[in-house]
Amino acid sequence: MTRTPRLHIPHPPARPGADPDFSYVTRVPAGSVPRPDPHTRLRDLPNELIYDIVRVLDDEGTAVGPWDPGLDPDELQFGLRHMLETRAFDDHMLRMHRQGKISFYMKSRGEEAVAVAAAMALKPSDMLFPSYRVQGLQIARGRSLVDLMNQCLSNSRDMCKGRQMPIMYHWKRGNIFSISGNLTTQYPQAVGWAMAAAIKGEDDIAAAWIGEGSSAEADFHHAMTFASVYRAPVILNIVNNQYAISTFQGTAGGEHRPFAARGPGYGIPGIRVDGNDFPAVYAVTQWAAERARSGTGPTLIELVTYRVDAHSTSDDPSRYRPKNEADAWPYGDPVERLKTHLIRFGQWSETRHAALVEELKAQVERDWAEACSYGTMTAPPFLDKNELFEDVYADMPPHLIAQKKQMRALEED
Amino acid sequence: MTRTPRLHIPHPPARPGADPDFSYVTRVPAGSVPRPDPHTRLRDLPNELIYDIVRVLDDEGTAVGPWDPGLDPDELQFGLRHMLETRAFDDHMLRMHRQGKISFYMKSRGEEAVAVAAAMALKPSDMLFPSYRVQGLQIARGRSLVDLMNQCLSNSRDMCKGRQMPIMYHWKRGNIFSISGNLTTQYPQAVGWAMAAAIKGEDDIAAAWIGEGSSAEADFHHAMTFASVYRAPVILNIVNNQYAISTFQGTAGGEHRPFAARGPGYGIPGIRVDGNDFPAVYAVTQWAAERARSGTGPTLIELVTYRVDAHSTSDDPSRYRPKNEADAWPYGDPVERLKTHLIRFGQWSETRHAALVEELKAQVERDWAEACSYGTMTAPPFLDKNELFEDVYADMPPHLIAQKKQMRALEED
Amino acid sequence: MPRMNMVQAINSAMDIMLDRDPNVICIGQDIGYFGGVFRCTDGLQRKYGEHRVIDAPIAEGGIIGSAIGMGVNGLRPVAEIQFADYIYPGCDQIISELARLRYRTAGDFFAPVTIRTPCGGGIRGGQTHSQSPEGIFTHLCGVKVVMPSNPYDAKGLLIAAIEDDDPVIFFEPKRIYNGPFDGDPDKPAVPWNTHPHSEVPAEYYTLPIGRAEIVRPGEDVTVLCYGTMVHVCQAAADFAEVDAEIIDLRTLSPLDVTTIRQSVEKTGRCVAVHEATRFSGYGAELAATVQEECFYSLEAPILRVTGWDTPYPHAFEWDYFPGKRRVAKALEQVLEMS
Amino acid sequence: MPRMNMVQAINSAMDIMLDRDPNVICIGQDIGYFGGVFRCTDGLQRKYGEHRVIDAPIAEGGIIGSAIGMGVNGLRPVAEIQFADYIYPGCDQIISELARLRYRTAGDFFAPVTIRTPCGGGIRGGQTHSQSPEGIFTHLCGVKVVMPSNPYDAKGLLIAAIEDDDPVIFFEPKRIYNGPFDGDPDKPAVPWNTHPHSEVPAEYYTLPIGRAEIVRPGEDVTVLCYGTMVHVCQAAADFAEVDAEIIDLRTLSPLDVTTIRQSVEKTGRCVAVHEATRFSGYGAELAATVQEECFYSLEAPILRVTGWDTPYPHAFEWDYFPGKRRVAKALEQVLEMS
Ligand SMILES: Cc1ncc(C[n+]2csc(CCOP(=O)(O)OP(=O)(O)O)c2C)c(N)n1
Ligand SMILES: Cc1ncc(C[n+]2csc(CCOP(=O)(O)OP(=O)(O)O)c2C)c(N)n1
Ligand SMILES: [Mg+2]
Ligand SMILES: [Mg+2]
Repeated sequence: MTRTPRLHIPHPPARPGADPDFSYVTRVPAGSVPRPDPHTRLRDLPNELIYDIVRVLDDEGTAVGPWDPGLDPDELQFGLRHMLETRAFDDHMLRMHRQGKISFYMKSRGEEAVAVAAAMALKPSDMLFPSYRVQGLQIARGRSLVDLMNQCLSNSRDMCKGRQMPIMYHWKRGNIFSISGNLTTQYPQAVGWAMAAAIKGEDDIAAAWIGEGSSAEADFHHAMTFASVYRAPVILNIVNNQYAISTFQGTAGGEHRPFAARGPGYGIPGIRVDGNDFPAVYAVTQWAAERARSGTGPTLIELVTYRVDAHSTSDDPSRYRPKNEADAWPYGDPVERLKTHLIRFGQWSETRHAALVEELKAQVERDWAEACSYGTMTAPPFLDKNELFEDVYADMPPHLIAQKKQMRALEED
Repeated sequence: MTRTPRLHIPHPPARPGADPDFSYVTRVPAGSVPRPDPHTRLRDLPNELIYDIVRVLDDEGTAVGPWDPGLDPDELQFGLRHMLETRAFDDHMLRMHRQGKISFYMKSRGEEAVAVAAAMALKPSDMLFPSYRVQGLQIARGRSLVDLMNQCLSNSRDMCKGRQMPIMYHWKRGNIFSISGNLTTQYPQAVGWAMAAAIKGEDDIAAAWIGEGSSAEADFHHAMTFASVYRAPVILNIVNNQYAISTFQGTAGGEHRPFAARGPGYGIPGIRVDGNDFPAVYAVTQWAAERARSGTGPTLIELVTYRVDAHSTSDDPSRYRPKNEADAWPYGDPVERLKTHLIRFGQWSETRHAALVEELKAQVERDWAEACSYGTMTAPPFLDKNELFEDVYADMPPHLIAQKKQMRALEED
Repeated sequence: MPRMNMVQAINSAMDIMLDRDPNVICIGQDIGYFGGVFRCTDGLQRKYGEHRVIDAPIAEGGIIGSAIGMGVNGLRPVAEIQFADYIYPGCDQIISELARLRYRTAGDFFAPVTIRTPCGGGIRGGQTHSQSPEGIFTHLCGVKVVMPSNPYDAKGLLIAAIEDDDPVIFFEPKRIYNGPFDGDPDKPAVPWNTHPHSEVPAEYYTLPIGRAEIVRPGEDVTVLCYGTMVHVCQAAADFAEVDAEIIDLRTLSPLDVTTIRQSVEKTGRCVAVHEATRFSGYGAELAATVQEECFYSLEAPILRVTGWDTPYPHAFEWDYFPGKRRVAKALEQVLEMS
Repeated sequence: MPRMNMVQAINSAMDIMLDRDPNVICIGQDIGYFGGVFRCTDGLQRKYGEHRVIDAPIAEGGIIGSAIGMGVNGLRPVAEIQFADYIYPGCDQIISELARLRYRTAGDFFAPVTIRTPCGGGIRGGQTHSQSPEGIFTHLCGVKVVMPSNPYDAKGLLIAAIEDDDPVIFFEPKRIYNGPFDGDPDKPAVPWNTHPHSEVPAEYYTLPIGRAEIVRPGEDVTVLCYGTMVHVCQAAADFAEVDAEIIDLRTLSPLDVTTIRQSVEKTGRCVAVHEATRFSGYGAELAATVQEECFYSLEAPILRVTGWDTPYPHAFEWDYFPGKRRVAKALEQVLEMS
């Protein structure tokens, strides 16, 4: 006797109107996951790395367990500052979008630690292949917000020369690759970059970020296969913020196993980490970087977090999830948690925090004013229209020269 | 201090001139792997399913252990016959290629059990999505060799009407899908077919085959993701015959972990089976079919075998592997092993075997003669050339009607 | 008759087909519970169930590959690719499989899949939300390519596509989802209900695939266009005060050569217009066909007005977009030539 | 000067570049130890090491994606796609990434990747080993598309492609790897060493990308062709006894319009020939361009001789292949017209 099969459809834990339900999120006490030597062979790594969650900050804000990276107060304050700067930047840019000043924006609220801590754990010469939701990488690497704003404004100083939508930054000097609108394409590119480093005998490594939804794309598989086969010095990060646009992580295949579990099947260690736990993200990235840099091989990191705000300025999450879901997220907020930790150890205070928030707000506004002075969507200085035809090829071929002329002729009409 | 990384390049166990070395092949005694209930949840399945190898026939030819499917002598003889028929067919067709009678061929020598046993373990109404190297599926489902030969000859009775290279069969009535020249495309198609069965509440299942080399293609990942997310009633088989064309399985990512290990990361059970062990292949397929049919979900099966002959008639394996490597394959030959088993239990004899080989040889020759009577590459009856323009669309659009006329006009010139 | 915009008309087509034929299913990213990022599938999952309006993983190749398998198993899948810019990961399944399955199996297997996908620019989408890749797909034999320009056509053609036993790639010009657009971004947006073709029957009807429509008869020059450009070309003809015969191709492949030939034989001049890049774009096929078919009627070269041969730049959207003035200029030029 | 066939010439180009530039690497399926299924990389791994001539997994998307990353990190990867029919799984990386990277980063990042891939039919390869998908790639801005027709050009153009800072898709017409082929399968195979362009310098040289070559001057009709068809067209002109000016385009994108224009202005007639399917194929661009550029010189419509708009059928290879007689017929037709 067989039962009649029916198509299984994964269901999110809660829909609008229902109470948030994060009972599916693995909860383990901070400090409980062992930290193997980074040179350990895959087969000797403990399963807890995947099925539990690496956490360092406990509920009281104490850093505990073997993964505590033992960061100096300076470093932690640096991290906190850059998370707050990211948040201030995001908030400002969303406002600017609401005011019609930029055409599009994507925030990373709640996911700041994922980017900022990782950037700090890597060397400045390591090459980063970001998704669109890790703006903290740029900020932690010291990028001026004015540069980012210029891009969002497509103004005269836009590093993309107006060719990309807002947030699709790149930073050649800062070793941050260009963000693509096409999901996951950066993953095999990062692996290729890392392969090239290995071919050349250089010891820089590559790191790439995608969302959990993006892990369903072909390029995830390409990247994992090539990273495994050539033991490429690369860190492959999956930021599992529970949602793609409207679909929850189960639609991407996260219903049965953590995304980190994809790793071992390819011969690549997987680690799951609390993405809202700054020291934990730092420690796990550091561990993976050590593996990569020493030639031990690639690592797949799943960063468990929650997308607090809308997917983008084109999205309305109240259509598909409970309004108060963010508040129920069991791992809290990365900024609050690091702040509590610092305060607990006398390295920070509410006053300093409030002052920093104010300082950053003012800085963002100053930066915005400066960026606008390089042009906005409606006010000069504008980019030169003729730029439209540059950089398609290294040298402009005859048909583009002709088209450029044609455009100019039209304007003179 | 970090070591200078270098690109890791996987190396095959032996190159031409060296001694074959199959020390990397996991060897476990027959009967040692437990057989869990097919409805067991993934998390409760034992690791041995992946890291050991399901084997039933021991070195003496006795069927042992929990996976022994307990097939009747009739069934085993049926299996043996069809494996031998496959082999006779392959041998004949290779000869015909050497004689210039067909333009291309691909043998499955050494891999006959993979196809024949699986076909027998499935229901005739289950839909099969083959690769090019599982011709045993067709034969075990009772297909006339004449039909297959007609296709290889592109003759007047070719089911493809001359449109595909030899061996790219399909069999609508027999529920065997069309073979594509593009690797792995059938994998997500099989999943979609199975999803449709589930949507319609029908209890037929789908099964698909690819080679281990093909598992690197994007469609592997697509198939695994969709099968997992929708719990599709499908069996996904990877035939690991150690080689793609010239590259060994390590180049496809098999160096560190069995291909079966890819399953669990997606939430899909993986099983590794001795592909040259007829009852073992049968048992594992039956187990996976039961899972699929009952709605428990998909299974990834890795069939460990060895490609004894060249990749295709365009290949020369002596360029990349030791000449005598096949003889060193630790799992023997599927035909010999089943034969030994049957003889051991008094259900077969050398004489009957020799007679069957002769009978099949004669039958293949008769079939060939019949097929040739429907036309060959050089002798009529030929397919009608006008067929060239049919079936591009359901109805021929005007531009194809015009092109057809143009072709005819040219001929009449 | 009810008034619909393009989104509603497309939604209505799927609604009707899901209702009429239990084998019709929809699959795509965010199309189910959410109703689609452009809301084309709004309400359909609630009405027909999660098994028939299916939220898919972000894997275009998987969506198309599985849709082919479903099609082979008797369903009529309508797959949505969220933006045409994201169709490329599905290219192998489209080109190597979907387009060729019937041929390679001599008709024994086929997959009647419809692929819906929003295309075109003008929504500040930058280079990855503005593409018009239709030209690539018209080069494939075995798939049909359709692009409607208004709600009435969209519904009738989408139903026809879903019922078609051949695979159809159905491009939806997203700039005109909510209203016709004549190419001038500075004018206030016009809603569809001011346009005659927003009168859309609530019930089932089809329009034939493979048939172009003369949307404005004229004597002096034939304008070949489709999608958003149909509206731009009309505005351009008005602006240039040219008596243009404007043909909305509606189906790009197979092409309705008869309608085109008759028109160009009459007018003796032709301009082909599209938003996609020019080189090896669909306009090339139009020009090649027209000069083959009507050479002796032609009084001037066939001109092409297209997007420039660059990606679609965010900041220079309106310099890129082949708007009214660019089309008008070509109309004037082609009339001056002889 | 040494004589080489196409395979040797291509091998020599890579050999020289691997030697001259430590940043050049090769990656592809079976290209390393084995030397490639067509033997184009024979001996290169032995000479330059496993880190520079790399056997890849069977994942075209991975090959191109990783090659882009390598290119960004300063290497000059030469990626082989085993058959052009198998390039589609790499389409997204080619179209969305490789072609656009320089543009979207305003020149800050680029990937100088060369993609080599054998194309075309006539080897009994059936529908999945015979395709000519070049038309699709010519529609992309940001990649160059090259197809040589003889050993001398193959080597000079491949070296130029590898040195080019833009990505180049380098199509190799496999039917002429071992000898020129005039389209008649019944004639005995001719080896390259009877052909003047098999004289190939052993050392480094380049030919400019973007430049066509007049392989036979003539007065009555211009024939535009490339790859295998260059040989077929020459045979067809002989057969039809037509004084054709035959232009081997060599680079399909960017196109050498000047050479074409000058020729058609002289001859007044034009035939475009390729093996790929016709509808929206590259011949459409040629026809469109020629009539735009030379309308007033044209005395007859531009004809296209191409593969039929069907997949390439195994059994009817020679009915499908646009051979000598089909080209000859078009030459006669275009001369009769006026
Ligand atoms: C190839 C491709 N398909 C679809 C999209 C449309 N899209 C943009 S973002 C997104 C969701 C991505 O979700 P996830 O990877 O989880 O990242 P998150 O937004 O959560 O950070 C989708 C479907 C795209 N940009 N590219
Ligand atoms: C998409 C694609 N890429 C490359 C090829 C060329 N090719 C044909 S068979 C083959 C090797 C496949 O190896 P495997 O999957 O292990 O199957 P096996 O031949 O061993 O049965 C290759 C590379 C192809 N047919 N399709
Ligand atoms: Mg997400
Ligand atoms: Mg194999």
